[in-house]
Amino acid sequence: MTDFSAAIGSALSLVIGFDPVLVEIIGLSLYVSLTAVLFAAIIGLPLGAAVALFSFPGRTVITVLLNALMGLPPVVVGLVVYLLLSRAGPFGVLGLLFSPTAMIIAQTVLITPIIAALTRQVIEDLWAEYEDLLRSFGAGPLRALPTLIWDGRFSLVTAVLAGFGRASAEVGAVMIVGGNIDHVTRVMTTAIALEVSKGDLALALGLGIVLILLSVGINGAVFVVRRMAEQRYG
Amino acid sequence: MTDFSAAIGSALSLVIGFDPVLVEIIGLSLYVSLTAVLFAAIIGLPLGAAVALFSFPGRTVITVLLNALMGLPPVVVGLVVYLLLSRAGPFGVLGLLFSPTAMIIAQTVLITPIIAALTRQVIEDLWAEYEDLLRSFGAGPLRALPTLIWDGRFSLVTAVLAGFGRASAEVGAVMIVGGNIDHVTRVMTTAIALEVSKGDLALALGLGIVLILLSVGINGAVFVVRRMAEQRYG
Amino acid sequence: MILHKTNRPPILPLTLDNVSFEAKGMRLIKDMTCTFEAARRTVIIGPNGAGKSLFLRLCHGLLEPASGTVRWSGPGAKSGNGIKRQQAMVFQRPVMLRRSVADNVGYALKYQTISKEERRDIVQTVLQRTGLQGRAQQPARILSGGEQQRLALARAWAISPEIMFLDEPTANLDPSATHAVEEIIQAIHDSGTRIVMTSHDLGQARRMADDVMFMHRGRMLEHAPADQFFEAPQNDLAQAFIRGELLWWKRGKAKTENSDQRNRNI
Amino acid sequence: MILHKTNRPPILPLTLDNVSFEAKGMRLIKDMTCTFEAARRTVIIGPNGAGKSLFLRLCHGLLEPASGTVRWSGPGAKSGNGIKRQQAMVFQRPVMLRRSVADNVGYALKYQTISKEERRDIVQTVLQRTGLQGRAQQPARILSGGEQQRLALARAWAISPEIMFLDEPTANLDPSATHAVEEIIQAIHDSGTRIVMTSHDLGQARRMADDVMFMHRGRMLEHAPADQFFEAPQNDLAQAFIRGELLWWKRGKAKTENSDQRNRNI
Amino acid sequence: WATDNAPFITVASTTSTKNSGLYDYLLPHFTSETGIEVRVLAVGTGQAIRVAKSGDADVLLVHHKKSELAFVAGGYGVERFDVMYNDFVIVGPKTDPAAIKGITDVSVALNQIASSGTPFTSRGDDSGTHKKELSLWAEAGIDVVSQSGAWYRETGSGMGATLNTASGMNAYALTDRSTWLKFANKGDLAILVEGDERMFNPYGIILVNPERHAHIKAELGQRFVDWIISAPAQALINAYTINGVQAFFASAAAS
Ligand SMILES: Nc1ncnc2c1ncn2[C@@H]1O[C@H](COP(=O)(O)OP(=O)(O)OP(=O)(O)O)[C@@H](O)[C@H]1O
Ligand SMILES: Nc1ncnc2c1ncn2[C@@H]1O[C@H](COP(=O)(O)OP(=O)(O)OP(=O)(O)O)[C@@H](O)[C@H]1O
Ligand SMILES: [Mg+2]
Ligand SMILES: [Mg+2]
Repeated sequence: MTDFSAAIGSALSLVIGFDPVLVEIIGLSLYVSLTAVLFAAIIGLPLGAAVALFSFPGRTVITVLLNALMGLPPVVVGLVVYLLLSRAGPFGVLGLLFSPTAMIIAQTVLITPIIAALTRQVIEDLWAEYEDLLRSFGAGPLRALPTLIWDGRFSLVTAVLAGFGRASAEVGAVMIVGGNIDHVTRVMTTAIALEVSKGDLALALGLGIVLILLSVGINGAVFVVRRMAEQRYG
Repeated sequence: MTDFSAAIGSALSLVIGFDPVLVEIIGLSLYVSLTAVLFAAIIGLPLGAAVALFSFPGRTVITVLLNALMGLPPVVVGLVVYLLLSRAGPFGVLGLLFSPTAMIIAQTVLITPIIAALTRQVIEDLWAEYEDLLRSFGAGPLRALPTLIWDGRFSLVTAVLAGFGRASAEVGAVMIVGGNIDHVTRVMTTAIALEVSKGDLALALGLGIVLILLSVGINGAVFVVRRMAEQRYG
Repeated sequence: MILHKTNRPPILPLTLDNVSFEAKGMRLIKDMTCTFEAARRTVIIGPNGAGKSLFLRLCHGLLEPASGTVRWSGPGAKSGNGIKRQQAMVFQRPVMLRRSVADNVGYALKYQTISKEERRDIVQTVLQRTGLQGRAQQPARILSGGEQQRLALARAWAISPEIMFLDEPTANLDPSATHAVEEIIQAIHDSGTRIVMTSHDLGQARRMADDVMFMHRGRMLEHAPADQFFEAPQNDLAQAFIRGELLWWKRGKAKTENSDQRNRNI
Repeated sequence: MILHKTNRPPILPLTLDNVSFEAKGMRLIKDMTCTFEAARRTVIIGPNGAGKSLFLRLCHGLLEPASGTVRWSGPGAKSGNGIKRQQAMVFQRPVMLRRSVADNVGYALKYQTISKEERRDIVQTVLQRTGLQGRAQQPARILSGGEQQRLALARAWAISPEIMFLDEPTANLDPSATHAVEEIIQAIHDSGTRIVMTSHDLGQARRMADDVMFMHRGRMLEHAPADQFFEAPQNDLAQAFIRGELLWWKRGKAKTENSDQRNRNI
Repeated sequence: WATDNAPFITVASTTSTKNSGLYDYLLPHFTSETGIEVRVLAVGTGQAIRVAKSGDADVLLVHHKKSELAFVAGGYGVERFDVMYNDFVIVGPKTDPAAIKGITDVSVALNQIASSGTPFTSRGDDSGTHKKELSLWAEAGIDVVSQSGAWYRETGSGMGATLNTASGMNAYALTDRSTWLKFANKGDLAILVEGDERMFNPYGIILVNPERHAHIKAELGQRFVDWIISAPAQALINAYTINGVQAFFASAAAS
């Protein structure tokens, strides 16, 4: 039990003390995960929408795959990205391994299926409702897409948020491709893992509390904005 | 590139060869994750339904919390469970640490918010549709609950599946509380992490492919069953 | 037309005393006072948005009044909780449970104390009378709009309620189906069920009503025996409504001056 | 009532040649052949489930026929893609975009080539005429059922289509609103728009129709000028429908023997 | 991650070295002298060698001499230099159910652990420490493979994680001294066996062969190798203490 109070104490002192190392780590965590979410959204939103709107052979298979890949093991993703980016691998010349870029790539791979699968559901439901009307206006799926994305924006934000939650919480992928190098690729989760391996469980837990608070804060903020906007636009 | 062909080769030989060690590991993985899903469902389904159906002070806060905790970092969960179960911790006398039971507890903590949050959404949507009718028959939320769970069963299965995907893919929590002890607590993901640290990437990737196939298989099966049932019951 | 005998004591009459209802800060139902006794058919008419559906929900106990009381004063109401089991409601937009057509009716009967065999008989009878027998095993949710409305009626009818609330039960039906549904409602009433329904079809109101309630902007402006009401409504808005005049339509143009003035007079 | 001038060449007449439609292995529309020329009002009547809504969708190009052709043969149809911009449809169950009432109309205009100022004027005009001006800035989805139906009409009207399909445009409206909507449809028609609508209200059909189509079980059994049709329909099922007889109701009881026989005769 | 434009090298090393805090103490000296940033990748020995073989690191600094020599012999590295050594110790519960406290012959101690059946946590991850431990068991004449899952627990993870496991289940474990000194979650554990020279733990440094991987920063890497085996750096290593205890002993031939 002393561990817990020590953990809460260290969490508090970390936050209140505005520890510069912690600030750096949180900054990198946010930079990596937010960038990954950005790319995953750029890929996942249109991909999910395309699967929702167009019928093509293999559509069912892709739907099942997207759902299944929501549970992609981070370690495996890390490994694949590692092999691709390693000097011995096909993209080795880029020299990206053990850089924030590599971590962004791995997290993007990890969460793109999540965003795509949830987007597919949202856009499919909305298209079921709007299809007749928009087709009546003369719009096919392609022309309807901006409207669907705009009108489904609140639900899509939740999809993107789910991706962010997953990215910021995972350690397996960023550990392998980032290497948890001090001041270069150390993020919240790898820092926690490091403190665990040093046996400094209180500090690890303190960092964990900070990470969870960050996630709760972002979710809470989005929830409030969404509620307000929903009440305005129905 | 040779790594990938080697990986696929080793995945194939692992699966075809019916390697007894692999069978043991897959068996433990399934045992741990399925048991965790069972407990998480037992807690998460009623919890989510309760948040959906009853109004009480703090309901909004709990809703936001459940959503945020969907992205609970596995390492932090592992750490907390470790501290609780360790000899020095409050439940130390039970001697559960580094046993499959400890892993089940950690995964249950990890995925209960996922199942609860998704359940809340499903039950809330269904209740919005059914409330007037069921109240007209004389049923309050409590009496309506079995009907709502039964009529929402297809969507609830998806919620449970999402929990299973998360549980079977994570490594952070089971590594800390299970310890990846050979023949005792080694599951797919910790075995992959071990092979990575040994540098045997082909074997790690092979295991990863087996894990992903497992997940795709389960999702595909559930999808087919759901499609068939939906066509029957509308 | 009595589907199963109940020896439950009656819960009627139903009395509303100065009932009002609010949502989102607006008073949507204002100062409703009335009594429903057994053995009559009341038809509620009024323009869109008058509050007819809200009123039925208040009576049925689905909404809590902001002020005033809704009270059942028959001997059967003493026991308390069972009151809902002796009422039924057919909603304006029918809700279909994700079950077969027959199971939708069967589900409603689960809340009653009826033996299994009796239950099966009742399901068969009501489906046959509403023309749904051929669709008994289909999922209810793929029925057409009109068929769904008939299933909702069958479901309410099955529990042999003492009082039945019907919210525009024929809005989506073709003329002949409308006629058939009117006959069924008549038969239900003949078996002793109190009918309270809304309608936009003044012809239907004339055919079905023993007495008529006219609602406008959340208020009951007139409540009179049907022949008396249709011959010469007392209220000027009711007169205008019967003549087919627009009570709210030109609000946008006329800046509500007219209707506001009228409201003040009420 | 002309909201904006288009110098687009006309796309009418519309010709359906032996059109049929299938879903889930059932033939729901069978052997439809007809031509819609400009400047008339057609009202389609028939029992629930006859296929009226499917027919309108086929005409509007929302459904692909399983066999037969749907062809626009006016000079404006040559260009191809723009055909939809000269038609509009009001659905039986209106779809509200998640925008304000005004933006719902404005959105429809985005698919036309109209200047911004003109667009604003049109939005204002149609909302005023449908009694929605006071609600222009409200979210469309919290409107009452009747108001939603009027917004759908306003939205279709705004694009000044050459032909307008209306699927039971007054089903949820109170009598006076029904009357007002009929007047608007009349005004739209007066400005040169071809009207094709369905209705369960035979009185409305009498008031609105230049010619009447009677549908039953996916077939068009009669197509005649309105006065001729209402005086003496040629088809026996149409006669029965006008008399208010149940064409399908007793299927469950009578085991479809009657209607099947009739069908064979058609 | 601000030092994007500064020259840097990547050193593949082991978690235990990293966790000892030695790099945090040592590397700033090198960086301030040369302006070269050193990025330490701390992974298992197997993975470190693997990373270096792929050319994803410029310098390898690990502690398993046999693998290191094989690495050079295979043409992956240029040359191996001794850097320093520390030693392994056996830690275990203070209650010491196998009664090994104070024993100086590691084989005797291991035999007593085996016969007492008290849990022993092994890293089981093919790391340098793990390989060392296996050779000690072999010298003691005990077949641990058959006991895996019983009292012999292979954790398949890093030194810290293995110590966390030992601490959580009150088990014995073999660890390098420096990791132990830094380790914060000691719980009820203490050093019980130390001092046997068979528990000697030598570290070596190797520049990855630029002939195999053209992008290897051979010049910068060589400067790091030269620096670490230079007299001043070796003196710094000897001066490094954890909790007042000297953690590493310099051993470069040059010093
Ligand atoms: N939950 C609510 N929040 C805000 N306004 C509501 C709510 N429920 C109903 N209203 C409003 O109350 C008014 C009365 O609604 P009600 O459904 O009772 O009308 P009605 O008389 O049944 O109309 P109709 O003839 O269209 O069925 C409408 O203006 C409606 O928009
Ligand atoms: N996608 C579909 N799959 C199967 N059956 C369908 C489908 N769409 C329509 N139907 C069936 O086709 C028939 C005709 O439907 P339609 O909606 O055109 O009827 P309608 O004449 O408009 O009836 P109403 O008067 O109730 O509006 C109905 O029996 C309906 O159940
Ligand atoms: Mg109503
Ligand atoms: Mg229709």
